[in-house]
Amino acid sequence: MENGEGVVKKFCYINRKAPYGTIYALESLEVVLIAAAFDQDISLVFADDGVYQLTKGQATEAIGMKNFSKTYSALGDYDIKKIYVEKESLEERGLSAEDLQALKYEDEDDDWAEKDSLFVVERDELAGIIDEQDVILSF
Amino acid sequence: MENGEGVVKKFCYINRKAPYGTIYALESLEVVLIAAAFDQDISLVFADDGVYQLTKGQATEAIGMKNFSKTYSALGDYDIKKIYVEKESLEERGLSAEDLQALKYEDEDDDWAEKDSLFVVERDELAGIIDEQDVILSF
Amino acid sequence: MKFGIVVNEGPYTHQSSDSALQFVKAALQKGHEIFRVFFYHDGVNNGTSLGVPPQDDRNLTLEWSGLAEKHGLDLVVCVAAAQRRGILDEDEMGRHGKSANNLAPGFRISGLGQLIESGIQSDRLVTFGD
Amino acid sequence: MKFGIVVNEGPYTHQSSDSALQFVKAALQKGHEIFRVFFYHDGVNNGTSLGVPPQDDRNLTLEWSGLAEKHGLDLVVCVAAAQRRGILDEDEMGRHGKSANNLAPGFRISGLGQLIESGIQSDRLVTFGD
Amino acid sequence: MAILHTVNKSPFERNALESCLRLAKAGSSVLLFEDGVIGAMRNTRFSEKVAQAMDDYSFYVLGPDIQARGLDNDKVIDGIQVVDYNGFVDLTTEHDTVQSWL
Amino acid sequence: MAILHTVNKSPFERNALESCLRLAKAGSSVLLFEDGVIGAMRNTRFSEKVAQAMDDYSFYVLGPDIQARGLDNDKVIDGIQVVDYNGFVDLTTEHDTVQSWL
Repeated sequence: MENGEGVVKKFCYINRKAPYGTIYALESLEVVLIAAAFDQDISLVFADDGVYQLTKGQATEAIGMKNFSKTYSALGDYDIKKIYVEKESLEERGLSAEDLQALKYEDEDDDWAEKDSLFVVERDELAGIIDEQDVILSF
Repeated sequence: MENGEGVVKKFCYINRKAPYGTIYALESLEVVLIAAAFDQDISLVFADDGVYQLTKGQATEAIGMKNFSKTYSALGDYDIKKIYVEKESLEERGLSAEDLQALKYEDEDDDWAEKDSLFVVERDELAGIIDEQDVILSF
Repeated sequence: MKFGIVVNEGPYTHQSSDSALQFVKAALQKGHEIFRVFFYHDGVNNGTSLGVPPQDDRNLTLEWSGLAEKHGLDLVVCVAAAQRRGILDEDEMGRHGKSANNLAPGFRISGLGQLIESGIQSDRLVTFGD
Repeated sequence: MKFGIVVNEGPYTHQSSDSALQFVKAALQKGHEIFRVFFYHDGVNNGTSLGVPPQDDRNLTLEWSGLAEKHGLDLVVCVAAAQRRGILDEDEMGRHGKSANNLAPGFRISGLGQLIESGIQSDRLVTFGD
Repeated sequence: MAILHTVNKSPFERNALESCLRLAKAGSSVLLFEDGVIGAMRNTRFSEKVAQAMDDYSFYVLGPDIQARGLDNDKVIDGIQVVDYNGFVDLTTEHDTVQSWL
Repeated sequence: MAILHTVNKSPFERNALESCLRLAKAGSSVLLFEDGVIGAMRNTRFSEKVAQAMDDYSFYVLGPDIQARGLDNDKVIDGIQVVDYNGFVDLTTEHDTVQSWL
């Protein structure tokens, strides 16, 4: 990897926009997939309308746009396993974890057991997670 | 003029964005100046953050952008004399008519007397004005 | 009925070009006439001939060009907005001493008067933007 | 201190390119280093060589190019975002069989890894967008 | 002489829907599309406000944009009519003027 | 380990300032610039909310963006510090991380 001699920083990607209305969700995902190749400590945050990016059952045929929602379920294969969704953002939108895709990863340290990578966290906890980051990219 | 054989429509230009943060205010003004050459019935509406477009004393040197606020005072020369500002939008922002440029036109039917072209109107009246329009362009 | 369409944002970044395209297709299918599609603000970027979207995605400029060819649509890019943003046809390239032009087939560059005319001549003006 | 700068919107439409430019000028004047300016999303449109803004207005692309020349700035345009939006250098033009290229002097096209690297190498990453 | 007002932004993100409901005259119609469809869904922080506004306006929402966002036509607020692009076109012809709250 | 949060949108138009104040940890700083400067002004619908947030955060506002919009440094909420671009740069170096609420 072409990074700075073993430096590991906490990188956080904050997603606050609904998918399809703007390209930010898709182009954020493109950054994250590239970022996975660098040995950094990655967290993803979905808050505000960003929670709609993770909904199940997105169907884009009728709007003529590419459906990229399946890519989220591949994040585990990229070793991205800290995906935080703000609980209050879900609630304000009448959504719950059941409306979202189940995101998993296989834990190589635990005989490749499948584990959850998506965590619904409360506002205060999320604020704490954001506050610990070294580099934050916002979409 | 290249319009449709004497058709006169009510054209309304609604401005809801602050100036400089985005280009919509400037490019709206560019449309209005061209529109003035067509013999149509023109109204301008400033509501929400659009009211900041008309503030006095804009100074853009330090942000490196062109100050286009003086153009509003030239609208009278283009025979644009129905400029409506929503009163409630001003109030919510702690602004009053005194914070805005005084926009005038010279009335050719009244010995070129200088008259106000800016009207601060209440919400309900403004809703009525918008409702009467044939063509609305929104910026 | 006769429609004027206004597209205020560039392709891909906002949904407006997609929405406008779907609307225009539906209107044409219903037998309506599209008097003109006017591209303003960042909408002028829909007229670039240099876009290369991913192969598995739609190509919005090609879709507009194709629709223009098939239905004789008048796709007008605002000259002032286009100059600011680097969309030029051959004429404009020459006038400004630039080394390249990038206006896609089926689009033409013209003035804001074409937008006003669209408002006058069309039965309905429908705007798609951010 | 070493700064990474990210510009997410095109010139003129949003203030972000202006704000980034003013920030970079101030940082340089204070003796800081700009590790890289990365243009993403519509920000890639800052790299067009074909823009012709009104004579009494600033020319943002020229300002970035000038700053790059004077201070050796590394101005990187994201290749994936640029392809979608029609910003191509000569290489990309050839690769995609396009008739023109429009990348302004001082800009180069590269991948998203350059953004991540910017985050790793810089002491501070500052993003300007919509 | 009724206007079709269109709103393409989420009420959580922008003030477009709020401004529309403030300045659209009673008797007008409102079409929610693109990210604006979020405003048509039940059980959100804005549902009640929209439901109340239905006393004054006829509401429509674009189905294709609901489905794209993984939402469900069945969860649209009662009384809001779901249309497709053909319906969008029909709405514009059935009204005299279209105002886009950008 | 404090973060500098930047907000460049008007609180009247977008939810960026609201989200920032919801998710920024107490002790952080907030810089308002571009259209975000509107949130720093006295006597607006949002002034009281911002004034209250000053218990938890240090607020700064970019002067050049205030003047561009015809607003007055004297009308900035008491306790919000007006800075120029040099001050903006200094704020980024004095904090460990910069988070832009886009």
